Amino acid sequence: MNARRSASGGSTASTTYREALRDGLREALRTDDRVFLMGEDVGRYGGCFGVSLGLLEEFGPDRIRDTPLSESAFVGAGIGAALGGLRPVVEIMTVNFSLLALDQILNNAATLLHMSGGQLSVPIVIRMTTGAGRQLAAQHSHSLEGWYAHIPGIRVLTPATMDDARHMLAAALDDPDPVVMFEHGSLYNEEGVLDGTVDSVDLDSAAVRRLGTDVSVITYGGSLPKALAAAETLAADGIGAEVVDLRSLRPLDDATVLASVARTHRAVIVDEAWRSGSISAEVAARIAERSFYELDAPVQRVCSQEVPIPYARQLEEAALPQPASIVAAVRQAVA
Amino acid sequence: MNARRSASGGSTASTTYREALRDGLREALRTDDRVFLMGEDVGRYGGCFGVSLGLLEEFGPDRIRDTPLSESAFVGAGIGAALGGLRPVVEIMTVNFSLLALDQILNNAATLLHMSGGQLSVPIVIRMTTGAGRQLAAQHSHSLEGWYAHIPGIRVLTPATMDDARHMLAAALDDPDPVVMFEHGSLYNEEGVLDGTVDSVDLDSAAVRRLGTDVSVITYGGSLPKALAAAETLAADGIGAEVVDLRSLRPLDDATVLASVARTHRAVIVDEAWRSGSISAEVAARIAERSFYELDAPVQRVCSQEVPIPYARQLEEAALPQPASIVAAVRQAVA
Amino acid sequence: MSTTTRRSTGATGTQRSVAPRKTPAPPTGGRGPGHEHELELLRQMLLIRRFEERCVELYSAAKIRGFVHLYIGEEAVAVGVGQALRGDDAVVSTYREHGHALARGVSAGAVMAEMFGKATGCSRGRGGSMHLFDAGRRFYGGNAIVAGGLPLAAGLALADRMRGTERVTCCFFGDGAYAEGEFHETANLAALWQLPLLLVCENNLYAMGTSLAREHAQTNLAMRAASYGMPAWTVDGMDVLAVEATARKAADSVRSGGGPHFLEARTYRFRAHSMYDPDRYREKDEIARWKARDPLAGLEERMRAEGGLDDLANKRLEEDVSAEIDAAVRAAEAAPYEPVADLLRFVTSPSGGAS
Amino acid sequence: MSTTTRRSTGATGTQRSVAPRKTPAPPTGGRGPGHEHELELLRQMLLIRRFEERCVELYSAAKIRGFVHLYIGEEAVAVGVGQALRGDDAVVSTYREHGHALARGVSAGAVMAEMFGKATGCSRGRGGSMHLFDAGRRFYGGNAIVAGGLPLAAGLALADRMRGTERVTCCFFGDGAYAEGEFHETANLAALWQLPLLLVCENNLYAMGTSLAREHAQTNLAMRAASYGMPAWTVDGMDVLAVEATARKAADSVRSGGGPHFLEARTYRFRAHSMYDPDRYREKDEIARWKARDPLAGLEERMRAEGGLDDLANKRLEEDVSAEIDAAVRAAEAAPYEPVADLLRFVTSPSGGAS
Ligand SMILES: Cc1ncc(C[n+]2csc(CCOP(=O)(O)OP(=O)(O)O)c2C)c(N)n1
Ligand SMILES: Cc1ncc(C[n+]2csc(CCOP(=O)(O)OP(=O)(O)O)c2C)c(N)n1
Ligand SMILES: [Mg+2]
Ligand SMILES: [Mg+2]
Repeated sequence: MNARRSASGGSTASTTYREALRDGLREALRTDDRVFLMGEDVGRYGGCFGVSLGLLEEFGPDRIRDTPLSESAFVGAGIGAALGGLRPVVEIMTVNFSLLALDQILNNAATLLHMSGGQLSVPIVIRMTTGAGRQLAAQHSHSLEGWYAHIPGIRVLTPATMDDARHMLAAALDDPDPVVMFEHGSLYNEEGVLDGTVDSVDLDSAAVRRLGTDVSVITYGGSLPKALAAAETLAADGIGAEVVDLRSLRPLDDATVLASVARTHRAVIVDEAWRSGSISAEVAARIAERSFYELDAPVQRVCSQEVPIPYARQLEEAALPQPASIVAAVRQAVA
Repeated sequence: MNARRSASGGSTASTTYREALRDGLREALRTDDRVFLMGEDVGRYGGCFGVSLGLLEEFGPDRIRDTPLSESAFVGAGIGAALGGLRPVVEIMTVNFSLLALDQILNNAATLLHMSGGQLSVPIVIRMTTGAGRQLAAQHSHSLEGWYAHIPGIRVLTPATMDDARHMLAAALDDPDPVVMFEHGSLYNEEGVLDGTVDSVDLDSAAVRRLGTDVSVITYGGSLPKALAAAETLAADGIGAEVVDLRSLRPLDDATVLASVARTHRAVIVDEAWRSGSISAEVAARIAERSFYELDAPVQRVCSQEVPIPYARQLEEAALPQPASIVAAVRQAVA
Repeated sequence: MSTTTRRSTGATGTQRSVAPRKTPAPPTGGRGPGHEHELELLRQMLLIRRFEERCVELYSAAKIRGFVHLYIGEEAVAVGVGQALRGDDAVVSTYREHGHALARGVSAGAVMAEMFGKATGCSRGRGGSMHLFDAGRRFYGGNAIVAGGLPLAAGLALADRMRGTERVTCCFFGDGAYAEGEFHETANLAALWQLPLLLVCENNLYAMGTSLAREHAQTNLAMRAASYGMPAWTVDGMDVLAVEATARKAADSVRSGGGPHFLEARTYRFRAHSMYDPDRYREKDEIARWKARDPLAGLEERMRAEGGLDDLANKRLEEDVSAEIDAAVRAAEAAPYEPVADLLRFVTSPSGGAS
Repeated sequence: MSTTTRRSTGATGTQRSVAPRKTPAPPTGGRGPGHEHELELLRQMLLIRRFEERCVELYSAAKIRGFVHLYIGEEAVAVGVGQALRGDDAVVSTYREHGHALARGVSAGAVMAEMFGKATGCSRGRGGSMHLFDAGRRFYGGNAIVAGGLPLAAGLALADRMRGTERVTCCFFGDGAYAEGEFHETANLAALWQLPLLLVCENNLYAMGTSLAREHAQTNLAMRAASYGMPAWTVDGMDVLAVEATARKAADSVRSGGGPHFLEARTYRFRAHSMYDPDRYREKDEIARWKARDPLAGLEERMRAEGGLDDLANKRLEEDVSAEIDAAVRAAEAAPYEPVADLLRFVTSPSGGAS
């Protein structure tokens, strides 16, 4: 634990989500020489969102490896390198570009273990930014992590807190199978304090981020701060919202979700993806299937409007879940 | 209508799903010279599943256009040709390869109308084979139509009957926006009789394929025959299963689904995709949200096991929904 | 040129192609008496330059948001190539597209309003800086997926080819885009089908922070393009007259059935990749060397030497451009936002019906 | 060769590359006294041939299902290239891979059992014909997405490069795969990073029903590969000794730090693309011409002429191979199926835990 702390350069100081991710990367690179980081502009540029800034200087261009614009090839090369005994961390700048590598992820990373009858495992970690909210318009605002959560054979993580940003990578690298990590673009500048007592995370479990008795607000990633803000507002009105952070979209820790719903009897799911066919549907379906007799009201979903995300601020704001829309949905659920 | 009949070479004769699709293509090519078919091996080979056999001879290599193995480029070229005033029908051999073109479909076809503020529409039809059941193993057995159904701006069709195979294309070509059609590989050899009184289809609505009072079995595509077979078995036991064929996964005609559930108060959804994050979850969520007080039992889902589809017959059979597993789920729902 | 080829060049192109070379600029004034044509080129380049300088201010003032990629330094490419295109030709662009749009004749007002996110914007506020569209001018945007416009452009060209028109589709893309699979697939398709496509690669030596030699094993892009079986030429992208002359030759050849042509314009962006980029990866020296080849200054000097421009004319030009941009900004400021009630418009066509 | 180049060739490759040419076969018997080596090559090719002929029967008998793609006619490529590889090298293959697997030393029994879908199959029945794996022999399958193995192979080579081993990764792919973006991206990456990768393009002139000239604008594949900045050679894929000699030179060069090499083997499949293909798109004449160049017959003739093979030896070879296949089929028949209870095995690793 001390080693990990020193890697992060002091554990109790306040940090940002970006720095926490970087400290996690640095620790992994320091402690395991099979680990390397590869992606577009991870090196000299410092990462398109600055996550890997400074790592090139510390670890050199072999291990902080800039790639050409070739998402399919460098993600596939990461898969091959994992087969070859390394522990690649591959950064795709954003989920929007990951479609170009999706064939490699689905048809190679996720299936090789099975197709080979258990002979080949693919210990790769693929990181990417996801989400909207910064006026980047239709092609740069996708939330497609739900698609990845549909794929058997991979693990899908959505760190939303400082501690998860700091520690999820180590656990992901310990997984012998492919892990895809989604970092919401609106979180990078978030500030917070690391919990000095935590030095690892359990990737299999969701976390209750706030206790409440009246309703379960279930969310993940970039929507967590919005859900917590909504819970504050509701608290002022005497409505106790329990906020569940899924943390992992695959496997989905429905035990934690269902336990919360069993306490509150009401559920509101918040998901920045387009409503139809999002992971929010899966969560809603599981609650309806497994907690049917616990529910006192229909499950509510607060999702993005089904429109390519527009550039203009007022349109984008209206398209995405907001604390106000979460508050409204909760009020309806508890009405 | 006579014109259409003559194009199909006689309307009341028995036909196959493959021939019905081909007749639909032939009619479109004959009646609109902006229509052309493009894809890998649609010409000289006759289409990888034989759908376009003979069309090259009738319409020539310009309009029955073989492409190199370049899914991204030729799907993107189809989108561009649609912008340029043509009405391309682009065939991707199977959904498994469509991942290579998914960026073009999501980021161009589905968004150009919106990003351009309504200036550009993209009247393209993209056809592809989907599904498992023929021992083709992990990389050739995907059912990813649920992913496409998540995308605003496109229409997603799943013809499952002779009439839909025959007539959906014409309606799809009338749509000024992108349409993606999924043909289940197990249907091509199915035989049946065309309904001579039908010469067009309403793309917006689901169809009740069998009436029943005890339970609504909701399905689409390649699972429809399985659901109907299960309904037969159940009927022998006195259980009346109403079978709803979604036909269109986007938009999802939940009115028809909810109306059926309002009659039967019980729902079983059958979907060949992996359970987590499939379109079955969306259907289940909508029922739970909107028909909550109508339901007498939790919604059941019969989906594929969450495993890359294995080659060996007994394993593949066990991985996919089967009439027996549908029967079992219905029994549980009505218990 | 400051680019060096890491490996010796090998390909010499196809029978139709000319080996990569710098096309010598024709003597100025070739297109009429006086320097009207040069003045127009200068005006267009100046409009782009000043427009983008104003964007920087407006970005700082938070009037413009999102990702904004400046074209400053590369103006000669859009303006030179634009001369070779007709009104009914098509243009497919990238996210670094203000210059392409303005050179295509999209008004500064429509572009500025778009960047303000206003209803009067050329994409009704939906697109922003990266998604400018103008169907009337056959300006097909605005694509923020690197290389994502290439297949689209091939399709536009295919439509023209199948309908037997004489139109050309011009597709701009970068040196970075060239490494994507889409470039390969599109180049092959275009050459195989002999599509009327003009591929203009704006080689500004960097893809974000990655220099040409770290993106491409073979940095002679035109040579490699020629290997697909199409004529491929290199031109000095800092010399608008050279760009115009070469683009004209290429576009004319495309138009007359010569199949796709590849044009590499060697250029440089004077600014960082985007508003967020601290530009840590380029040497100050290198930037200075390229700034010394400023395409506006180059043309201006030449015109002055030839007596085609004097202080007064130059001042008038600056004032005209400035007035045009002022008006654009004022109009954008004053324009309404799209009502939030219209959020779900333009997802499907009115006559369509899917959601 | 019956291929013709539609356009004149332009590229001559990089400084390290040799211009595309047919490497002359070395004199036979160069690898020892007698013809032991040739006999071994013949045995391997015969094993593949007879194995696949048996597969056809078993497919008709519904013992084998799914998609099956035969390698008959192309045996010299797998066997020749196989000679150039060491035990700790890696091989990445396609869905037309029986030959690659057998030449790599995966036993006929393990491959046959896999095609029967049995628990003793080399992929425990999960993969079938298109997904043969053997981790011990570093045989990484078996990829049914055309060009899907190329990036993977680059990654295996990258791992070796980063760890400083002397291993080579050999990736087989077809002329059709060459048109996919993955080929472009991988070729560039490999050349840029100087990866120890041997790219073996099995140019059998067709991608399913699409002939080379309808897939590629420039049909000289080696020339175009050279333009990425790597040595690129063409070899007669019907001559196993020529393939061996050229592959050996290439693999040795890769191994000694020469970066990626591209090898185009001109070959032909004697059968249809798959079991479902009625083969409407090829002329009977063309097929006959290529069958006249049967790689097995070619080697056999040569050995006979040199006194390295007689009827008796040939008969013994046939009998040995036949016995091996009989045993494989018997074992496959007798082997158990995987229990359905194990359906969810191998989705994640036992020590992992995701689902
Ligand atoms: C497919 C994809 N990958 C990555 C990005 C992020 N990105 C935006 S611009 C850019 C560099 C592109 O370089 P180049 O093509 O040379 O164009 P330039 O910016 O130099 O004009 C990158 C990596 C993207 N938008 N799309
Ligand atoms: C990405 C992708 N597109 C299409 C297919 C269908 N398909 C399978 S093999 C094949 C032809 C491939 O040709 P080539 O690469 O030359 O290999 P060959 O079959 O000739 O050995 C096609 C189109 C596929 N498997 N994957
Ligand atoms: Mg660039
Ligand atoms: Mg081939």
